[in-house]
Amino acid sequence: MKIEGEYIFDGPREAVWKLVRDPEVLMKCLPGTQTVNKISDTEFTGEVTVRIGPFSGAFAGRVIVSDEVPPQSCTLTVEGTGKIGFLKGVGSIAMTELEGGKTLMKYGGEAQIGGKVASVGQRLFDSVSKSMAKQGLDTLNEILKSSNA
Amino acid sequence: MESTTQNLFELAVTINGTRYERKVEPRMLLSDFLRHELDLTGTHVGCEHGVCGACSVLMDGRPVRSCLMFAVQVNGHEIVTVEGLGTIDNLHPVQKSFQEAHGLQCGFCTPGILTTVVAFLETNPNPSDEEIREALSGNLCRCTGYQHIVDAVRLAAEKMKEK
Amino acid sequence: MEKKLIGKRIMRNEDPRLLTGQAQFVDDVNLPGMLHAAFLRSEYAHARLVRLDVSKARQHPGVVAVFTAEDMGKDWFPGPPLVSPPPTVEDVVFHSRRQVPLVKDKIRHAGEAVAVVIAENRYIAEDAAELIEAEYESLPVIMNIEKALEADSPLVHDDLDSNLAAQLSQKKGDYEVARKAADVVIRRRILIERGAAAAMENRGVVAQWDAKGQALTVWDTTQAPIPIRNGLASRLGLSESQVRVIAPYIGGGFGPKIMMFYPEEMLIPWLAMKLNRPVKWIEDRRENFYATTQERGQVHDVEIALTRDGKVLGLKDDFLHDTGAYDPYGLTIPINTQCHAMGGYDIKNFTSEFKVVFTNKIIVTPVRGAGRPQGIFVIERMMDAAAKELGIDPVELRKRNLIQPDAFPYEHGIIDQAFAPLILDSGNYPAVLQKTLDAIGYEKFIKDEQPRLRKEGKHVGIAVAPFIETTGIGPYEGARVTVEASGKVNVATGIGTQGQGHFTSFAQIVAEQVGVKVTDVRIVTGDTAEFHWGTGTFASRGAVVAGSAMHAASSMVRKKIFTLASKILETPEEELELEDGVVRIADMPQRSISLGELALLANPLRGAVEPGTEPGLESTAYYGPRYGPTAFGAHAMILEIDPDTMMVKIRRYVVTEDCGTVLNPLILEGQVHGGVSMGIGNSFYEQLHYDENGQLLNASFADYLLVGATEMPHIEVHHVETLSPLNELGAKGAGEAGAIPVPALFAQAVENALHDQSVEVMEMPLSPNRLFELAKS
Amino acid sequence: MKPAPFEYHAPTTVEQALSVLAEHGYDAKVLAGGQSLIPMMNFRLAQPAVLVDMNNIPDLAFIKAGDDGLRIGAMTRHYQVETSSIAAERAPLIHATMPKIAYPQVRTRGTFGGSISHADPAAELPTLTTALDGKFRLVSLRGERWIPASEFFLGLFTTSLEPDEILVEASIPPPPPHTGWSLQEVARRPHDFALVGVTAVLTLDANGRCENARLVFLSVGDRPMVAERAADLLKGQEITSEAIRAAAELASAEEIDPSSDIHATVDFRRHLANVLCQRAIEQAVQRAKENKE
Repeated sequence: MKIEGEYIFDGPREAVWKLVRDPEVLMKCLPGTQTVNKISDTEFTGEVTVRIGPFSGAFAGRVIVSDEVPPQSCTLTVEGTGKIGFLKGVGSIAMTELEGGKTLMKYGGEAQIGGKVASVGQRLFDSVSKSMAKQGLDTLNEILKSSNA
Repeated sequence: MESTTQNLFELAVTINGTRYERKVEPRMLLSDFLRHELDLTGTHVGCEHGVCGACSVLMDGRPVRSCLMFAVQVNGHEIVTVEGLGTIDNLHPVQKSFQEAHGLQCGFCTPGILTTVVAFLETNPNPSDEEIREALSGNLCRCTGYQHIVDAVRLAAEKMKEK
Repeated sequence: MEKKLIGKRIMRNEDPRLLTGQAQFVDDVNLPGMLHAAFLRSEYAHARLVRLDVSKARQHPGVVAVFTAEDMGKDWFPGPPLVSPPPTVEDVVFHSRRQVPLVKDKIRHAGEAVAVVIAENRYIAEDAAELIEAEYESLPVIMNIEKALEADSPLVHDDLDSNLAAQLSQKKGDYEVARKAADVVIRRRILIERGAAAAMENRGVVAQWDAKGQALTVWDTTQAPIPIRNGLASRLGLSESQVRVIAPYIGGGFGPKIMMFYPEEMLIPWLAMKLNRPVKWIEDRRENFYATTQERGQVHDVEIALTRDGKVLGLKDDFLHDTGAYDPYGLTIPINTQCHAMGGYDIKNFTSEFKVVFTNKIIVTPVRGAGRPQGIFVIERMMDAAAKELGIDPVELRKRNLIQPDAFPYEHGIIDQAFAPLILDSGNYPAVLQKTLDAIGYEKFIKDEQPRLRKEGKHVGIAVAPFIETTGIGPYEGARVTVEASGKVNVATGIGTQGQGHFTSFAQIVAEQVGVKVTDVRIVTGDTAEFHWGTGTFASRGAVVAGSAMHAASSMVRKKIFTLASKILETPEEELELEDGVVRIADMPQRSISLGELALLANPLRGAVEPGTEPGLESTAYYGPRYGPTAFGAHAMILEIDPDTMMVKIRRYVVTEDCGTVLNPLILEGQVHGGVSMGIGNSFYEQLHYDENGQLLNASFADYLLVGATEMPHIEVHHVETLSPLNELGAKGAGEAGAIPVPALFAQAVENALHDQSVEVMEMPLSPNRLFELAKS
Repeated sequence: MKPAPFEYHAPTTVEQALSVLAEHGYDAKVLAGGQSLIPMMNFRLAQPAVLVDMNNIPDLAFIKAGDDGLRIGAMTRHYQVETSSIAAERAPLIHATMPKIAYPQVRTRGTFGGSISHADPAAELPTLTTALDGKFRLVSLRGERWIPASEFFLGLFTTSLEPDEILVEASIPPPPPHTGWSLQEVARRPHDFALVGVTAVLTLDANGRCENARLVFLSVGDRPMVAERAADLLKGQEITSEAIRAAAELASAEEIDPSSDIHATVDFRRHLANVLCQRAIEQAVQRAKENKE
């Protein structure tokens, strides 16, 4: 499944980069994150419980950051496995500065969903990925704004 | 049914005119309760997600999916399953019509269709073919292509008027 | 002897039990102390199993045992090959790779079983299965059958040097010569996707081991109990007499239930012996999509060579056949496709090579039609393409090429799925086509109605598609007919039954000979304790093969009845008549004896028995054809499409079926209706959607769309009876017929309805979305 | 396919139900008709720790004609609305739509409040109640509040219900005179979730111009998608075929956010949205003209 979109942050690129580059913050942006453990500067794991209405699933998650070109782009590898299925995704993000100290983020990637959730939930993939991306980026923007303030 | 994970709930229900009292796990599906606790195996299970209709039974006279209800939820209610419609020697007019019109082949989906049709004909004694097909929209059959089922329902409507 | 019962619309003997919930299906078997199984299945389509930790599951309260491949020790080995490759054909390639009871190291399709949990009930078993920790190392997934054959493709089976499972080419005449002689040569690529059989009853196995009696009883949702009995005996090191396999009432088969051996069929009986407790496994619907076989995936490159006036000179059909992760069922499906690619047409030059390809999809075995719908789709689509190209009316083009009534038996010179020569035994193809055209009013429709409707802006199309169906293949079936002292008749055969009405149509065949009421004949199928020999119910062979054995056995019983009665009534046989369970002297009806009394006397308890006397009014007979009879039929359809939404409505549907002697029109029509509904599903509703990683995206009835009552048109069924010379009944099979021509018919109707959008349909199944795309391009 | 274990509560009053919810928060799930929840539980995609079964609370099943319109209790079954003369008279759009919702067996159990609280973007009731400017009464131990449908649906299966809140009734205002309505849907099979659906509710003024218009889509976004700008194009206008085409164009191009799935691509959904929107407006206008009172 393809995931792509863009988002405008209310803050300068360096500030956004600092947050994006901090996997701990990234994990927090995944809706429903319970715990985060740092494996290395570029790798974090954690427990995530995804809730969408009646659907809920606990996933053991992992985020790896690679191909960094500070402060503009990097690749994120996200993995999650749980009782209801698994998710694997590789995506790249690229950021450009906009006037007024705002930042435009373009993101795109491929996600692979497997198991139970794939076999009966396909009708919702697209919308779920959209809404989760939106939630995550909103959260990131909130963190950004609060850190600026 | 043994349960090691949940406390049991008292359940009293009238099924095909007989009153049953059992203790069940709240998660036990009505379909499993009927089939495996009471050995009323005429009610069949085809999908357990509410699409195929094979598990349809009558609750207080209306058709429901027994795979989309927990047994505890029928506490105090009246259930009729295919076993409650007629007997081999004394078939219900709907059952008789299904035999005469060849409205079944493997017969697996049939119990859910019979219960649904019995309720349908009570609310609509003179259905058009289109209404009959609508009424069957919640029951899948892989054998008949539905044509002889529609014939059977039409025939049953006539029989029941005669009665 | 004039037929009193055969050919009559007789109500079914089996119905009262089915209608009152008194018929026993496998999941209805409930034994004291019975345990319940649930499987952990791989979520990955292609992966190595790197870690499997079942300890938490084993400790879960209510769990009795958890087994993995390792735990099976020496009892772990693959299932048997079902249909070995054709001995008669040269340079055939066949790599047999069979499914295993539980995955040991490598997963080859999503849904392959990794571990089995045995618990006090299914709920607990499923709780525990969730506690199993499995770690997989995912491998690149092979989904596309063309890419699978490329040199750099990853391998489904690492020990092979490619994903080629099998290869076979068959030839008739000389296509290249025909091609050179042709005025027009048309090439097309044709794609057909997978569907599911989706019987309403999922699979299930219940096994009970009697340690003291050293006897194993297995209730199995199988179409072929005897091969299962034989296979289990050898697998478990038991004598066949120690194993009883019962296929009770089965909730629809449609092919996949024949496919022995499923991993669960190998495991559950083994577990029952191992644990010395009855074990039940009932497949759930999601498992049915992941663990039950599927069919239809093929890619064809077709070429048809014709003269300007529409005579087909030759056909070339090279195709790839997707067999999924294993190929237990040999070459049956692609050979069927080859044998139907010439349809009912007189085509002198034919060449076809197929390659069977391993992919990381669920295993492929026959599903109602078994390769035939693909073959018919190929030839009928090419006929329509040719009709357009040559500017000849599509029906006229077909008429010009149909095999004529005087050409039978028509030998094609290639082999069929049973590796017997493909010989079309009999038929009157033009008559069947004409009856269909008259019934749908073809001429009137294209001359008056269609132009009028098109003026009104309606998009209404018509289609007519003839087809053949090879049926009733060997090896053989048998039957034992016994007149009992009650005067009732007991009949046993080895095949299973899944709703075809065997308890009635067989009873008609027997009652016809033995002179009793149909309701006085008790048919027993699907119980290896009742009959030892046989194969199974598949390839539209039940009525033909087992039916012929019934006919033979009951004719012999009829002879015994007359011989004995003539002795007792002291009257020559030719002066006796047999009716309503009584033998009487024709012109002295008061002098008679009932079959019950005869049956008693036929079992001499004391007194002199002449040497050579067989006790009882009983006979056993077998029937095995050299090759099977071929049925013929034609379907016609009028289809309306809303071009803005691409929603379709079938306005009329006509079927003419020639399956030889009609045993029971009521039952035959039911079979046809059911086949058509599956065919309509294959055409417009039913598609298994796999993503590129081998995940099946619609493993539920919410997203896998079975045709419902609101989608089905009223079907008008007509009959032509051209008796088969191959069996005494004159019967030909009909079980799969209904499904075979529908995709070809549907495609033709769509093209005709969307005439103004010049849509060409060379694929199946379609959907509103796909029609929207085709119309746009 | 058997549900995972859960703690079961069968309260007989709303208060009891609310206190269970207040205690368990996110871990508790309200069980209404169960026709969407139980399938997900059978698949084990939903594994609520605590289930609060509302089916023993009789007070929540009612259909009343209040002065502010039609009032439907949360536990009112679909078949009850389907067969209610009050509903037929006061909310013909809803009444006429009921037979299209799932199957007879599901309509026996499925509830009005359950369907709305579930907030499936492919379901009819969220879209209809939004198009008809309905409002919902939500209660918790903290008190109660009314919220308009247009503000209730926040996203995929997501509403403004707090974890301790229950939707107890819906209120549908009476349609003004000269109001016409239409629901146009395309589904693979008549009773499947629609690939696309759209509801048009139009009110004409004395001289037949469009006084008010609501266009709400289903299955083309994460919630009922309200096409306001398209509706504004119609307001004050005489509703010509040009006006209809323009509105449908705008709505399907800019005011919906469809996704692709195995049944339909984004392209096809936009195309259908356009086609169905035109049909819905045409039919609504027709009805508005007939509907004199």
